[in-house]
Amino acid sequence: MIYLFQVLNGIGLGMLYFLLAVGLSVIFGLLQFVNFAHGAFYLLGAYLTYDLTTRGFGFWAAMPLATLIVAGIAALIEAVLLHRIYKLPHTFHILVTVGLALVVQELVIIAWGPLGGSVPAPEGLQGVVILGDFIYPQYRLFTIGFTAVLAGLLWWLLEGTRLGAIVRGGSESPANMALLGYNTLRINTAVFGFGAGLAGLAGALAAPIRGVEPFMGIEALSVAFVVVVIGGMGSYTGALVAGLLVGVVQSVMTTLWPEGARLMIYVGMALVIALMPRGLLGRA
Amino acid sequence: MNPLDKPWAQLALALLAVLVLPLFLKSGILATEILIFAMVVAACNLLLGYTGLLSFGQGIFFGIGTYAAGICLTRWQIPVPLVLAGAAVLGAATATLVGWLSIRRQGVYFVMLTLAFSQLFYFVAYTFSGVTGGDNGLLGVPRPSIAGTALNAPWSYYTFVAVCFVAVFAILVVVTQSTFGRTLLAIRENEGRAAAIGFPTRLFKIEAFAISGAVTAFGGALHAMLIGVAPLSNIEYHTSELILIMTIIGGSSSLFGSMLGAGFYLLLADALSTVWPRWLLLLGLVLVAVALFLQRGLWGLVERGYDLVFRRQRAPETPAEEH
Amino acid sequence: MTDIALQTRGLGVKYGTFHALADVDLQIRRNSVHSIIGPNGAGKTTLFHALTGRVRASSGRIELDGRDITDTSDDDRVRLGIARSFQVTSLFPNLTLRENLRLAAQGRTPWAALVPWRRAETNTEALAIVDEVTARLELGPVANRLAGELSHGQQRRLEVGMAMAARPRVILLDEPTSGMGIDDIEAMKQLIRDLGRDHTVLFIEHNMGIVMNISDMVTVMRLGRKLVEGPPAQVRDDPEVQRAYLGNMITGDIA
Amino acid sequence: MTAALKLTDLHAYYGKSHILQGVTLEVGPGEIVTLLGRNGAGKSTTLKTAVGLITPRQGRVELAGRDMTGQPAHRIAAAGLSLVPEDRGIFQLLTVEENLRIAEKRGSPWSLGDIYRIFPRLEERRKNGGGQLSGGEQQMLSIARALLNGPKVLMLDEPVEGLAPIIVEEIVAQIRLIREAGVPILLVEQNLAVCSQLADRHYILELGRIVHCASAAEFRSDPDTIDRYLGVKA
Amino acid sequence: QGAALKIGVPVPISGAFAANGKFATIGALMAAEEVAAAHGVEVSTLDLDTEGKPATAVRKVQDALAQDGVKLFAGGILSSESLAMGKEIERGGGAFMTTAGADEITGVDCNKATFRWSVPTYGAINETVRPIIDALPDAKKWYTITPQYVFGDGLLNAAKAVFQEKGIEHVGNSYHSLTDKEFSGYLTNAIAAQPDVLLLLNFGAQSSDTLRQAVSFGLKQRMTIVVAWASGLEQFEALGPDICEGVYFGAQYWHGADSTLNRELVKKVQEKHGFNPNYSFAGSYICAKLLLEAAVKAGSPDGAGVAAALGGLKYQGLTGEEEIRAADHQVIKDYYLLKGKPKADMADKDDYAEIISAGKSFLSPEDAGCKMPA
Ligand SMILES: Nc1ncnc2c1ncn2[C@@H]1O[C@H](COP(=O)(O)OP(=O)(O)OP(=O)(O)O)[C@@H](O)[C@H]1O
Ligand SMILES: Nc1ncnc2c1ncn2[C@@H]1O[C@H](COP(=O)(O)OP(=O)(O)OP(=O)(O)O)[C@@H](O)[C@H]1O
Ligand SMILES: [Mg+2]
Ligand SMILES: [Mg+2]
Repeated sequence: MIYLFQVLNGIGLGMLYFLLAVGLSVIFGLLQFVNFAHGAFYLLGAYLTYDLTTRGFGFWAAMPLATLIVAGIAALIEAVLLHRIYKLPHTFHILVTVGLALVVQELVIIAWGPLGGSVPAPEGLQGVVILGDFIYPQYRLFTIGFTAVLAGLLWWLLEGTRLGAIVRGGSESPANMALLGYNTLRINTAVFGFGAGLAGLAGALAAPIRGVEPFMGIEALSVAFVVVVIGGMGSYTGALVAGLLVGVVQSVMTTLWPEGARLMIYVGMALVIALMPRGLLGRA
Repeated sequence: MNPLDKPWAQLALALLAVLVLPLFLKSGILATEILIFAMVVAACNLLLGYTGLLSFGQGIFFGIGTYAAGICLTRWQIPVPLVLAGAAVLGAATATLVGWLSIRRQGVYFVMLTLAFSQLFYFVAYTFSGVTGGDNGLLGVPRPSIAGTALNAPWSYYTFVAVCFVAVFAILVVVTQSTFGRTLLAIRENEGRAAAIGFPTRLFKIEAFAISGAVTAFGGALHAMLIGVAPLSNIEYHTSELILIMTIIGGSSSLFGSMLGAGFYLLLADALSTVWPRWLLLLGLVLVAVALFLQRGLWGLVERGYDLVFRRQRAPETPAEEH
Repeated sequence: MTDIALQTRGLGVKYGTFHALADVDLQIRRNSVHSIIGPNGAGKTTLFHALTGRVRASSGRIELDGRDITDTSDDDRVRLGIARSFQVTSLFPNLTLRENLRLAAQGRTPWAALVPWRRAETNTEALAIVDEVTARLELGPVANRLAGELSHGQQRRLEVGMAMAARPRVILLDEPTSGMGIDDIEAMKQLIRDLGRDHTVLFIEHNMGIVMNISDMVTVMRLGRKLVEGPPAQVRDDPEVQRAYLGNMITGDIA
Repeated sequence: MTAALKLTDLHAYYGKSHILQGVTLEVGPGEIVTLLGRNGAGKSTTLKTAVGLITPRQGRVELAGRDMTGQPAHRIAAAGLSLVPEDRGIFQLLTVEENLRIAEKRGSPWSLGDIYRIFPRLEERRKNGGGQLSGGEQQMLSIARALLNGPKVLMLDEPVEGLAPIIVEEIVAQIRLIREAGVPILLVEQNLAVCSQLADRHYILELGRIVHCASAAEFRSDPDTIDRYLGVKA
Repeated sequence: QGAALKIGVPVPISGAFAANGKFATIGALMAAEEVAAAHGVEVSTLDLDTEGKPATAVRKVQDALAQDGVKLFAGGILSSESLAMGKEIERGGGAFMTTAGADEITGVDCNKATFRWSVPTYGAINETVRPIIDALPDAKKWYTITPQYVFGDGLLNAAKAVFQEKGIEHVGNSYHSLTDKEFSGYLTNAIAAQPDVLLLLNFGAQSSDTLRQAVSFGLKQRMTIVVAWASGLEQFEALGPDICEGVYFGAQYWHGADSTLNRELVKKVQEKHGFNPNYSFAGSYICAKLLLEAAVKAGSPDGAGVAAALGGLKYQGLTGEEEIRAADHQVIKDYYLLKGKPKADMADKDDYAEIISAGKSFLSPEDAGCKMPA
């Protein structure tokens, strides 16, 4: 019975991990860009939600607003700064984005203080669902449903629409997209903003669950990397499967062998790369 | 080639730096830390600059060295030279293992694997607190003694480390100048071709990893003796990141660049952190600036400066330098 | 000792499920110049990859001087005497021309290069080879330039020089003249003919001028299989070859 | 009458190497013009420079009288200059239909239906991944994509290279059809037979310069030139 | 009086624990000004940013000892850095007073130079768990969530001893690592065990995360929640009153505590800075004050003299009567049990909790494992 709960927990966690990772994965797939600042966008999404709700905005307004602001900021950073360094080796991607992550984190501390805070669950989702022995926070159930719908939408957007085809095509060869009359620079900016926006959304959704504090970005980044690497860089379904896998394994491990829960994730990741170099569902 | 890149020039610069540091720095401990990190960063440079391997796992070897010193010196009375040698050997062994597993993958996957390993080793160190002291670390690591007196004064330990540093730096210079080092350069340039002309490239990369691991662990051991503890934070992911950042800031095209990178970072951190608690913001901006404007790192700046001073007199060979 | 330097039997290569090479039987006579022609995608380069060990053969066997080398690794094959040049120039662009050649010469004794304290200059044998190859390719004046700064023709020559520096018994050249100017092509023609005297040369070429002039034997490939094999004159007149490669209009290639 | 495409004194570099050293050529309305030359002469570079994939250091690119010099590739492509590149530029991970769909543009005289009528093979394989097509199919797909993009001028870089003669013939027929629809074509091709069947005029490029220009008839009657510049002995 | 006094304040000013460091430096400064005014000596503080890393902490302390001639150190918020600095300061002949949590500081790793103001795990558990057991006689089943390292085990073992003594059923424990942020899995384990009381033995951000998530799982309605080692005001601010309401918190310091010195301090801080002192502030303040006064009394900041002046000292402190035990340099002081107030009952914005009880519980120095070096 307890494992059933843990699996549910794991799915809830996993959906957030997926949301966090899929943006990173899309950015990597499209731009061949290693983004160590992804966690910073998550952080920013969470803090903006926190800020907006304390200013009297409802959560339902704060969440989309925070997401959009993060996407906008990211797009701006891309357009001004990042597109200059795509062609440089990965070393410099890492250097710049690590630097950016530091800047964002310190700015967050300057703006909101080092302490962190709580974000209340939205009206109507503050209670728990009780069915016999089954207790589960309504808000967590909501995030599972919401991200599931979102995942479906994203999938349709990426795989089923012309827009998605453009994005995937651009990830393969920007030059060939240009030959068809597409401005790849603009696509890049949009995709970067979009990927970062997803991280911001993950932060906004996570805020009522785990509160906000300035170092949540770093932790999110490492989880996102694990998910992306296990799932396969640039793979949408990979991010989904790996996100759920990591979430469920982590949750179930807390009952089986809590001390080793974290260790197991990294052992698992090393194993996956060793056995399946491209991750579970990565492109050949 | 820039004459400053010549092996003797590099060694001379390192020697000079070791002698000059005490004149400019009040803190012997900071100076010692710079030397320790300079050698560790140079070892990272052997991977990044000479072999083209972006390793996020250097903290593993640093931590291994730290613990080797911590355990040997607090639990048993093993002589310091033996401890240092043991740390290096252990570091090389660990690096061989990590390298062997990681270099099977390339590019970003290699980076991610080393990152995963660094997390893995951190959690191992954290979980087996009976051996490592867990979060508290191992306390009371003694300084080495010479002729019966412990090198407790900052500058006397500095001297000890300086001798080690120059020796290690010289070894690294020899390594990079050897057939081996030059083959590494070829592997970095074009691995496929290196394999096609007959080099078992994996073996070369593993050897580079081993040497790098040995030096890093050696530095880790010296560090434990410097601060008197073997802390968990030395094996953290952040240590790996720190070493890598110093390497890139210093410039990965020269070993002495590593000294610049380590010195620059540690001095900057030391100066800024007392001025402004939010100094990491400035550090972030420095990193961005280096990537945008200083892709050859501080060493690139030195080279440019040298060219400006010594090359100007000569007739320009090409109408305009690229970039 | 037979006079067959290199031979394959039933050689096949798969990329995933795609058969890039199938059932190739090849016999290269010692000290001969043997050329491979065929349309793009026929599997010529793949054949070279299989011979040098860059890709694994999925079936069949490869023999060098009668010795089975099917499962030998690529770097081991260099030591056994197979060297190659690449269709797409593949050098160490930030190293000097001399260093490129020195590495190629060192490649036959790579274990010595694992010693991290031995200086490269102590390998006088390799240095001698470097000088000899540089002279032979007339690259002396640019020997200390970075490979990446050489002109295209010089890079192509260096590409061939890298194969020569390994002192191979069998030398494989993948389109050595591609991207060369007309004079360079003439020089390359001479060089290949020369190489045929003390090595065994196997080369891929789209330039029919060279192929027909200097080859002792021509193998035509198509769709991963051997189509026709024979002396140049015979191949040129083969109707099937004309249809598959030389074309039913005119020749398949200019230059 | 303004030329559909006019290149004037184009200079282009790869890094430090000076590849195009003053290329001047033009394609008139409804014309098929070929650009011949040895490997590495700079033919592909000329096409890439025209479409903006490479920015010329000097010279001028005009499309139907409009100056496009220095514009980014996507602008020039959107303005109606289509390039079918040497490597065909198929998106391996997209299906055939997706490859076509992203190329669709309003105002193009060709619709997806037309394409499937011209290249029935593509309709049969429309759910296939672009990477799983044979070379000939990829070539068809690449040309089809260019058509959907509604080109005002079409540039084909070695469209029949390495293809079986039967496919070559089919593609030659399609190129004729396209010209009949009024789209001028600049063709880079090494197969002289193809060129002479199709072209109205020829340019010969050598070491980044146009060294010869002739009408189809002049060219045919002048084997010496062919010999001299292209080194072909049939 | 003699030369000017200098006191080092090695605390995390940047990094993950920067919030604590910020208040600690102001607290120490205030103490320095008070001592300067009271005794007419010149006192200066030297902020040393440890970045939360033992290595940096030790380096800065070594530098301060060797270069700036600083002998007195008040600070060290994290256990690992405090332990390491304690050793270093002892070697350098200084004196160090800390508020860090690790029992080893006045236990197995005690030394001549190191003093600790905060109550060890034994006292923290006894002053929280016991009063609650007494107050809730029906709560027979307890569940614990513990960070897996020495400190967590210290709390857990102390709690288990109390459970055994009181006949409480310990229905389960979940260990987690110091890097965990997601506790739903552990909470699920707890729910499955159906305890009456959930005892959280983690601290800082982790205890906030656990509590927050526990509240979202509706656990507050189903069981009593106790946070044994809360950091007080700063933690309540981060959590907000809704989450704190009805939860029990063990605390080293509370600005509402009724002692003369504390009332004075609260007034002064309010006047000067406009906020209520929190634990980081108060701890740093009292440590600095004790050290400086001891140095004034001893006539020199030298470690041995200061230690002698501090050993056995009885004084009126922030928590009332306090005493520095000479045998292990542990300050014997009250530990508080607080209970979160409903938002409606809060008198001002910082009035998050009421004091339920307070008291002193300490192991003897021998039981704590301290063998003070001669
Ligand atoms: N790595 C690979 N994965 C999958 N297919 C491949 C790979 N490399 C080559 N191929 C395919 O194998 C076939 C043979 O390729 P190969 O390079 O041997 O041709 P080639 O005869 O050398 O042609 P060219 O004259 O163009 O050099 C081609 O259809 C090619 O697409
Ligand atoms: N990306 C590049 N970087 C550097 N040099 C290049 C690059 N691409 C082509 N070149 C060089 O530019 C010159 C012209 O190349 P281009 O591709 O235009 O030739 P081409 O006439 O199309 O030849 P082909 O018949 O082989 O296609 C060649 O010497 C080639 O080596
Ligand atoms: Mg080929
Ligand atoms: Mg071309």
